Amino acid sequence: MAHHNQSPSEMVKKLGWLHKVLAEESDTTEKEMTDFVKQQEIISGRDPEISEEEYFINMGPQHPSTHGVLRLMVSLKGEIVQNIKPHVGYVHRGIEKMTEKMTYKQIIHLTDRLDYLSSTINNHAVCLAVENGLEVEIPERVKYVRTIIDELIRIASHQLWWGVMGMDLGALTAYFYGFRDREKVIDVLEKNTGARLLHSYYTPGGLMRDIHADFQKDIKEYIKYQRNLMNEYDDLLSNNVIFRERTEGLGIMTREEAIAYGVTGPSGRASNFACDVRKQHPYAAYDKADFKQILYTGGDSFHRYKARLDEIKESMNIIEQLVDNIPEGSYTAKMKAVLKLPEGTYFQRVEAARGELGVYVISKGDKVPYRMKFRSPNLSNLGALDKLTRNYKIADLVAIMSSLDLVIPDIDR
Amino acid sequence: MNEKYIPRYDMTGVIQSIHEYFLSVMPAGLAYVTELVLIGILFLLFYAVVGLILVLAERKVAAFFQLRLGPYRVGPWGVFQTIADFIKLLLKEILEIKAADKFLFNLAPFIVIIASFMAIAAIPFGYSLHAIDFDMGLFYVLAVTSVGVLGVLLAGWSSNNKYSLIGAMRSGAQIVSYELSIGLSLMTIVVMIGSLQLSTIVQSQADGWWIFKGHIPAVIAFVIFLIASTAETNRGPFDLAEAESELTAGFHTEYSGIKFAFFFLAEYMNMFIAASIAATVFLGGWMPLHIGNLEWFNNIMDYIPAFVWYIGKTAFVIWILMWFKWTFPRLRIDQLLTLEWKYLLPINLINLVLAAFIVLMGWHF
Amino acid sequence: MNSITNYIKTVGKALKSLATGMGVTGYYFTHRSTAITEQYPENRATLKLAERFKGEIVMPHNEKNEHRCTGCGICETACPNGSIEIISNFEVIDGKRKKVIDKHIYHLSMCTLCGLCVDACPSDALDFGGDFEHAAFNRISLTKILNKEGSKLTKDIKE
Amino acid sequence: MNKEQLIEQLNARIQNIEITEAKQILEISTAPNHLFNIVNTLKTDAAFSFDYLFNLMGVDVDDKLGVYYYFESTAHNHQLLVKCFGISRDKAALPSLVSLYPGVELLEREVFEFYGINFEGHPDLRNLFLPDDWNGFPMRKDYYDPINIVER
Repeated sequence: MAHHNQSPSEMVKKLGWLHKVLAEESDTTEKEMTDFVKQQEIISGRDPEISEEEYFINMGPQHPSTHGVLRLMVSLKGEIVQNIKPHVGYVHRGIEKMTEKMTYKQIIHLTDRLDYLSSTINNHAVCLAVENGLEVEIPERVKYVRTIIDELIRIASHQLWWGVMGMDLGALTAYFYGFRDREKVIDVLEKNTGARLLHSYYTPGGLMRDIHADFQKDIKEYIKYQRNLMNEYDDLLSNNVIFRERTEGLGIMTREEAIAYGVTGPSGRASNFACDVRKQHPYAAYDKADFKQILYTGGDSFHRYKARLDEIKESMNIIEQLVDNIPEGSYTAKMKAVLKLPEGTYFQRVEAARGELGVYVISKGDKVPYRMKFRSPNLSNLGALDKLTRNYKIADLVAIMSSLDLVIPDIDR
Repeated sequence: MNEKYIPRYDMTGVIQSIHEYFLSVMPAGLAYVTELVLIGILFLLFYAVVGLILVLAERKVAAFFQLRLGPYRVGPWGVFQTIADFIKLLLKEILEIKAADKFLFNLAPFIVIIASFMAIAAIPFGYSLHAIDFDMGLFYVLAVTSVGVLGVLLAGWSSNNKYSLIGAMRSGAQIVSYELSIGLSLMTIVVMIGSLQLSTIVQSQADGWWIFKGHIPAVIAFVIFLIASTAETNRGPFDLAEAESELTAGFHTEYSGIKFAFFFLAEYMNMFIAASIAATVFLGGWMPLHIGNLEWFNNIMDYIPAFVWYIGKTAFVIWILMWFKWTFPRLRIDQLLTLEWKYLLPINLINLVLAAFIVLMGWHF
Repeated sequence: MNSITNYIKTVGKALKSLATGMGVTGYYFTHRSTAITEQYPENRATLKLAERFKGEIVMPHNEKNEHRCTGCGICETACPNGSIEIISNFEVIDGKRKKVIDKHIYHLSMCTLCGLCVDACPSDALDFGGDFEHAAFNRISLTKILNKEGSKLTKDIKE
Repeated sequence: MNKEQLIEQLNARIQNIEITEAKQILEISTAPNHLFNIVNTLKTDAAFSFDYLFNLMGVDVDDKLGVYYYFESTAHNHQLLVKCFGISRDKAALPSLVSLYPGVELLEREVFEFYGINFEGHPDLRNLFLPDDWNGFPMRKDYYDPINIVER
């Protein structure tokens, strides 16, 4: 596409319409009007070469269903999606560049802000990568607590997604029910970590502080509460005929496609891609718990939905197995004040709520990493969106995007 | 049919005396004009009040379904919330879209609101308490309410916004198909009554509402009418024209201030009209609830004024429509049409035949 | 015939699923005690914050207006955002020249509440406070001086 | 398949690579002109079947621009790191892997804008996160921007 080589500022200079708009309101002549419309079309990415029936709309950066500042340039024919070009970067903060100036302990708080809905899992990835490099043995207690908190965050994240998925499909009530239950998990976490969203609870070698005295009791109460409500989720959405019609058989992704596009997490597992890092490359205390990898063969929006709901149940299973067996001991390993990773490349993959999160560190032996890279699950999932939504209606685009559960700050980093 | 049922609170005398008073102080022509203006003002007031109440009710009902309290700050229990909202909308800047078709853009909200306004004229609020009693009242209401979609189409087209256009086109397809279901489901009852006059329809239910004495066809017709009227009024789960998560606000994306308020108000008034039709045709209009020969019960029911019965029934139907909206996900446009053409229409036709058969055999009361 | 029964079954199933959904919402409509709204500014009196809640960084002072900050600057280096600045003086106490903080400046506007300063402090001088209502009309009021006017270093800190 | 067998297989089937064994993962490095064929073999050869590219990461190590490719085989559950450095810093270019792994389209765009590595054969190579008129390649070690980067 030719216009992509044109920078926006160049385009504005060329036609100068912005100055006109900003200047005093003059009588609009017909020519100015057509110029204006033409300009709109150029900005919205319309190619003069394409057929008359096809047109572009911009979904986002402010759009209710993009959940943040994602912009999709959607090419439509009637209501049928022809192709999608994602535009990202509106909240790019350069976290990878910032890490090159920060010590490993300081990096933790940045990772909170990647996928903010699974913040402790991001913390966990960095901690494990650093611990790998330093070859420290961390106490069993830390492993257990980290696993439990990660699963709690996963439940919270999936509950938010559940509500939002309902909202995207027009069932606003589901949104409130999802948030009601999420609040309970967040309360448990807040009591323990002191924060509701951005926890910064892990530190290389252990935890910031020991678990709260009520931690186990609260969790058991919460799980008892939540188990009763899973039926309600099914009644309200999963079994609803309209919901089924809107999701079943739409946006089908085969296993091969999922692997080729690197679609991981529940979205990938709904396509029968066994990509659960917790199972494939166990870390923390996941090898101590007996759980199954949720796999579906459908690969459509509904199975991605189902996979997430089942994951909530599976997470509760994991927590239940571990919560009573948290071993006594120190909440942190003996760590040096200044952490220096030996020279080399290290990486750690963890299962974040939306897929495989990877932390890749190249160290030159300094107290700061030479290069740090976060493998964002959402960026890979976004890459598959164009493929999934072709020839579906614009309403399906919303449903499919919702079933992929994108979090934009994680894409932008 | 039975002889006319006259409720305990008969408004005919009052209206008659007002009419006579006007005739006594001015010439007949002027008296009629004055009465028309008075009724117009009365309806405008009614319109505004119902609009405000319904918006508040929607917010409260939605909140109750969603584990919330709803508006709570403006006045006790937030009862003045919508008035505050309305003032805000009045004060808001009316945005002009440069690339819009200005005339149609400004015209659209009026078409929408006038369509709903015209429909109220024929609605019987009580015994002889209606502005005009056409002998084809039901047909008139159906015809007038479907003019509203013209406003929606114009709004979407003239905004020069792609989201609006998609919304408007959806709305067009939706209303054209759901008109059928509304008409046919009402026809099921009309077959039993034998009249399109709304006052006759109400009178025919003196000995029992059609939903009870119309057997199964009436119940099926009622359910279909509820579904179709939800679609007709562009409300969830059929709110595709404004589908918030897909089209941001659909056909009224570019409207602001009072023009947006017109669309907003018209949506609620359309809902009110749809609910009134349902109440009039299926639930006995202003007729009190009577149970067979239970004299004492019937007497108590008769004490409640007809107008209250009417509003109560309408409110009940509106509540059901709200319940729909706050429970279900939205349909997709092709599913919406599938629902109409593959499910509602065939069921409706069979239902109509069934009703006709019942009438033929004289099985209805 | 089979297709007709299927048709009726589909309709029946659909209606049943819709009724179930309406049952759920209907239940909450009629059970008002399940409402989860919190009337925030009014419920300040009953608002319960978690004891570990990370609202802001504070420097606890005891009743004699003494704090525990030696002005070593470890928190300043530990902070990833540069939200702590320490201005210290040298004073002569008991014939020894000692470092004493003049101002412990904390920029709340830059703080991410990661807790590294609290964790790093060797003399436990810093802690998390529960205040979360930080809204202000100008940014200057978000810059706080943590040590109180005229406060001193407590005696029970080992150098 | 364990590491030793993988090394054996790599030696037997693929030329022009250098195998180094690191702590976590087997690493091979190769030159840009061999990269596409090597990755193609790695993906299609049943002995390797590295069908899942789980990370692609641009690097600027020792004054050389390059890309690290992390592969995993979902069939054999083994992993491999392929390092490939461009020939020169000014005109760094690598073959695009989009035809083999469609999911790397966005990832290669990211590397392109941050490191200025040109991916030959990429269908739509332009900036992903940064504005179109951004000058310079921010993740390069010699990038200097006094306005947007605050040094402490």
